[in-house]
Amino acid sequence: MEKTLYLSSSPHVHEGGTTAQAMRAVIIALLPCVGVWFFSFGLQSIIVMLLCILGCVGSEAVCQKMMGKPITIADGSAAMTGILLAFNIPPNSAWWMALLGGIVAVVLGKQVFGGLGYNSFNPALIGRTVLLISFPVQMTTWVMPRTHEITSATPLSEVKMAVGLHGAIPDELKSQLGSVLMGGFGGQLGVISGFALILGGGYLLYRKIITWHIPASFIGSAFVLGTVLWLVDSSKYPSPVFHLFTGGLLLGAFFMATDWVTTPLTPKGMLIFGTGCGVLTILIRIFGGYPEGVAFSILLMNAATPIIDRFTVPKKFGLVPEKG
Amino acid sequence: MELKTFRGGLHPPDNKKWSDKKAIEVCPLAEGDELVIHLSQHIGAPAEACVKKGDLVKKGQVIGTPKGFVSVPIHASTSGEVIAVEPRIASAGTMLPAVVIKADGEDAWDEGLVGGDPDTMTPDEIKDKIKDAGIVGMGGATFPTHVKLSPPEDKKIEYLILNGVECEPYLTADDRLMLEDPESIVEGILILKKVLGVDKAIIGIEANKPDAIETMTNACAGKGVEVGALKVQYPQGAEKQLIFALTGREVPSGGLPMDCGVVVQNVGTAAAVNDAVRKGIPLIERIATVSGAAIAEPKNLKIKIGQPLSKLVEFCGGIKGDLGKVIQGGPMMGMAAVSLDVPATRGTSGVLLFAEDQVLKEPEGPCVRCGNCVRACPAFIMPTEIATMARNSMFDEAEKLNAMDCIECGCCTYICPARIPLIQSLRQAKGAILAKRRKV
Amino acid sequence: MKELSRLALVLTVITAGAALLLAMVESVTRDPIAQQRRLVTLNALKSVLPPADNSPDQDTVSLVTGKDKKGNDAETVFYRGRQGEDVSGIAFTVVAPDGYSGNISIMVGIDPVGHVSGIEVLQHAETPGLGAKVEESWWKEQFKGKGLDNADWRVKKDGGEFDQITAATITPRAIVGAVRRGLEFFKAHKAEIIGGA
Amino acid sequence: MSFVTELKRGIWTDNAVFKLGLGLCPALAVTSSALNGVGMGLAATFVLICSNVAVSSMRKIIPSKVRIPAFIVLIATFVTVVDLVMAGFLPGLHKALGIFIPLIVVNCVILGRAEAFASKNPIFHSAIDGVVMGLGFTVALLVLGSVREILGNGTIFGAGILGSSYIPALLLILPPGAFLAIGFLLGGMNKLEASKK
Repeated sequence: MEKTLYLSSSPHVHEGGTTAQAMRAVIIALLPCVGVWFFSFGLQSIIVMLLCILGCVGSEAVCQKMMGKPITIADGSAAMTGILLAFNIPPNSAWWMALLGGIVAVVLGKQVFGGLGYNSFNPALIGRTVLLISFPVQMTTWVMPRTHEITSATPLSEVKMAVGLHGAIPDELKSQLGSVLMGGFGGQLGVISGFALILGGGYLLYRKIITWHIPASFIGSAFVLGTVLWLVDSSKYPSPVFHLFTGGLLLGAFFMATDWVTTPLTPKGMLIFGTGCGVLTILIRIFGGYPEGVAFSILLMNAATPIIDRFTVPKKFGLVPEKG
Repeated sequence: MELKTFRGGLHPPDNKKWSDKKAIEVCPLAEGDELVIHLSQHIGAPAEACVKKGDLVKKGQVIGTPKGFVSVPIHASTSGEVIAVEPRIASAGTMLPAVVIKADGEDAWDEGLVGGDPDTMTPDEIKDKIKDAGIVGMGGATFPTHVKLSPPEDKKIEYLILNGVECEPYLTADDRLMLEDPESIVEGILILKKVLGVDKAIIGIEANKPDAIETMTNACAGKGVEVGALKVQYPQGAEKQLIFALTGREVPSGGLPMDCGVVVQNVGTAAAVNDAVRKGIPLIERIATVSGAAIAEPKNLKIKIGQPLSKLVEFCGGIKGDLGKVIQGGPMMGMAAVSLDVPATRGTSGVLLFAEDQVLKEPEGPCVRCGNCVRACPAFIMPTEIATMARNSMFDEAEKLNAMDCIECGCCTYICPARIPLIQSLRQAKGAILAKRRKV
Repeated sequence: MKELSRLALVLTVITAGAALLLAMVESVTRDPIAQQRRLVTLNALKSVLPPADNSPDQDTVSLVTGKDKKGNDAETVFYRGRQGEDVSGIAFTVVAPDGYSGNISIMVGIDPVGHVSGIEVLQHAETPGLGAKVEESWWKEQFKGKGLDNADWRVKKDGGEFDQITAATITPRAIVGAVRRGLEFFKAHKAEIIGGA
Repeated sequence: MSFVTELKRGIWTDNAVFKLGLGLCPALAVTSSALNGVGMGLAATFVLICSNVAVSSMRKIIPSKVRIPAFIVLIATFVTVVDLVMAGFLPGLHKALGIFIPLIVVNCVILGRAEAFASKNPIFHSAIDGVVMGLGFTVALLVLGSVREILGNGTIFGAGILGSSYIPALLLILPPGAFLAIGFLLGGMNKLEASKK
């Protein structure tokens, strides 16, 4: 034997997947939405997206270099954060806002915790939330799809204001809400491309990057709570379908709440997580100060993840029930 | 028909097609070949050499006597001269006491070996025969069989389960044995049933071996032995998972199969028991699959204990291409061997030669908490959490997270996208917890 | 026992010394503090009231304007600015309970016709940079000259004529509502306020 | 002991906020502008000097068993003095610092210096320690307040310096911004120190 054999402990075979592959799959799953984004908001929105990605990838590289760690931008996780961030800020954002959002997302949301795998909160949502708190005016100024007319009215804010003012949703607005699905309003991605999101989410499910637990419990609980409220008083509360297709609910359910790092490990924990997200989203939308609650609800549940994990430690195989 | 299975686990490509149509061939032994027979080829206390350099031994003659109850004798695999009694290299690269026999080429049986009629023997007589023949679990765990057949008085055994699952990829030894010698297996089962005094016996076979299922079903007809077809899912052949799949019973955590009224034996063990009881033949041969991308011609071989792996490889046409790794056993739980010079043992269910490009070299990344390991774990523990604790030497926490329930099947490591060697940390945690328990 | 009394003695001496010092400082600062407090009120009154030649904080009338949390009557002080004998304006504090973050108290000045002569935000906890912009003078200026008879007391977003602040509609809406309620109270109780003792 | 080395100790090597991690509550709470930071810093400095001198002068008569209550009484006295004087003569700053003035009593910089330094050192030395530690505290608050005011409001001491095209990042003058700012300042300082070595 002139050649040395490899010695390592079992198993000696591997399923073949890598973290980087999974990240690339998420990016692929986001492509239909990127297409819709481009179609709706034009070249400007893609430039904003590229700036977000630049902010994320660039700051990841700089942080890792400063900390003397291997540079892992090739794994695609920073790029994925950038794309997700772009879907969470207005497509007509200023260049510096997009860039800053990306930097904040990776530096504050990820690298200060120790990098990939150690962050407690979804980095893209950290970026979005910091921008929202810092620049509320700019963050709530959206453009209408296709016409690119500037507006600060999203369907959710319209509803919230109408209810706050009149105690009910006026009929004219109600009929307008029907056009939500067709993309008649400005606002986040969910409004105009539920289909593209479901397509992307389906791809992730098919590739087994995510499991059904979080999207199903998120969407399901939001739908159920939305339905209950709607049945209680349909003049005041919008229909559950409206809830599903407005704001970032689908984006959140498929792409943000399913982030591996910041969500529970076990299927049971995932169901609790998703249900918490769905309920909080509806509660914030209807009773909270902001018109949209997806980002906040996911961040809140991110914070609850360690405790969910602690309480959902699986019951080990072969546990004998205590007698007596 | 709905196939029975357990919860958790996964389904690696089985790669059995390379060898599953190959009939068992006898790996030849020539005059002058050296057999290195280790004295510790089973779980429990090593045997003690009872021959010395220069002695002439016959095939089947005892060359090592057991020390203690959980121990078995070791026998000469062929006739010839003892040329050394000294530590020799074992699979893991350590030197372990061994008896080295230079074959005289005659392969002459020891005349003292006599069989008996199991119908007229008492269970204790049968158990003695089994112990004297050095029978151990042939699935690879090498736990002395007579110990498993001696449950304490208060444990009522209801089921005998025969493990013909062979869920490890590549391996086809049990499959071939079931196809080629079903009678021995069935006879062995009947002997085992008598020893244990049980009525029910089930042979569990994965659905990817339809021929074996058919053959065994035919052979068992009218013998009071059932055949249970199981879903193809790794680790279906792990004892506790197999029991759950076939009977719905859960072995208590930290307990043994007998705690829920079950004894599990490998089909190969059943055949060996048959030979030992009826003919007095000790465990000096076994069937092993030689496979992998770096072997010229994958085969199922009947090998002699003590033959160096290189002989087996040679008989299978030698190495093909760039050899990277040699595995004794299956790819999920087997051990990497330091070289092809190490001898086959009673636990060698397979020898896999992996090509250089099959060796896992992807660097380890940080855990991204994907939860794949948790979902795949058939013991329902959280491998990544325990591994994190183990890496920080927090073994008490690891114990609280049920580290001791790990069956080391390797599913977590197989599925981990960050390529973390979780199972290594789990083993480390188990070792540390055991050491602590011993101290207390 | 001896030690205990020593401890007590030392502490007593120290606290007595401290009390003495504080008494001295208090006596020195008592007047300036009172002066400052009055100045704050006076400055606010000056900025919301039409020109006056009296001291409005000396010429007040208190009326019950509602109930407090315990259900007791809550009084509001109405300050009267005069030019000569004529009342040139009335100022009082209204509270907007529906701000973004806690109560907002606003000093409102009203001329005898019932038009706003000026407002001043006295106290609030609104978000800096957003709701807190109601302190800026361009925003407060728009109330001047507006009364119940000549203005739509809603923010523009709700169809009225008061500028909301982008991304912070809640605060302006609360203030506009509070000022309107103040005007309504004034209209209903004008006689008592102007004529009361 | 030269004053310059002492000053360096107070401002850099033993800086109360950045190095000792003391007094973080006011450091985070009041630094939404540079002016508030300096005001708080100077108020604390005054209290620190007075309490250091008082504690040092009485160090021999205060029994160690009751030293903490004695120190607190002394500190509270000086804090009340500051509170009254500021209310009387600096009403604007008093309004801005509000609740945080009385809270100087529990500012651990002050009790910390009283306990760790003044109770063991002569009066003059203690006074110097009060001056340098107070200045260090003031500088820290000034830096924090400046960073937050510049980035979060586009101004410094109320004067716009970044031009009207700068859109302030509100986060920085909100409470979370205080944590972020101090975190990054500490990180930067540690990095600087590390690179020096």
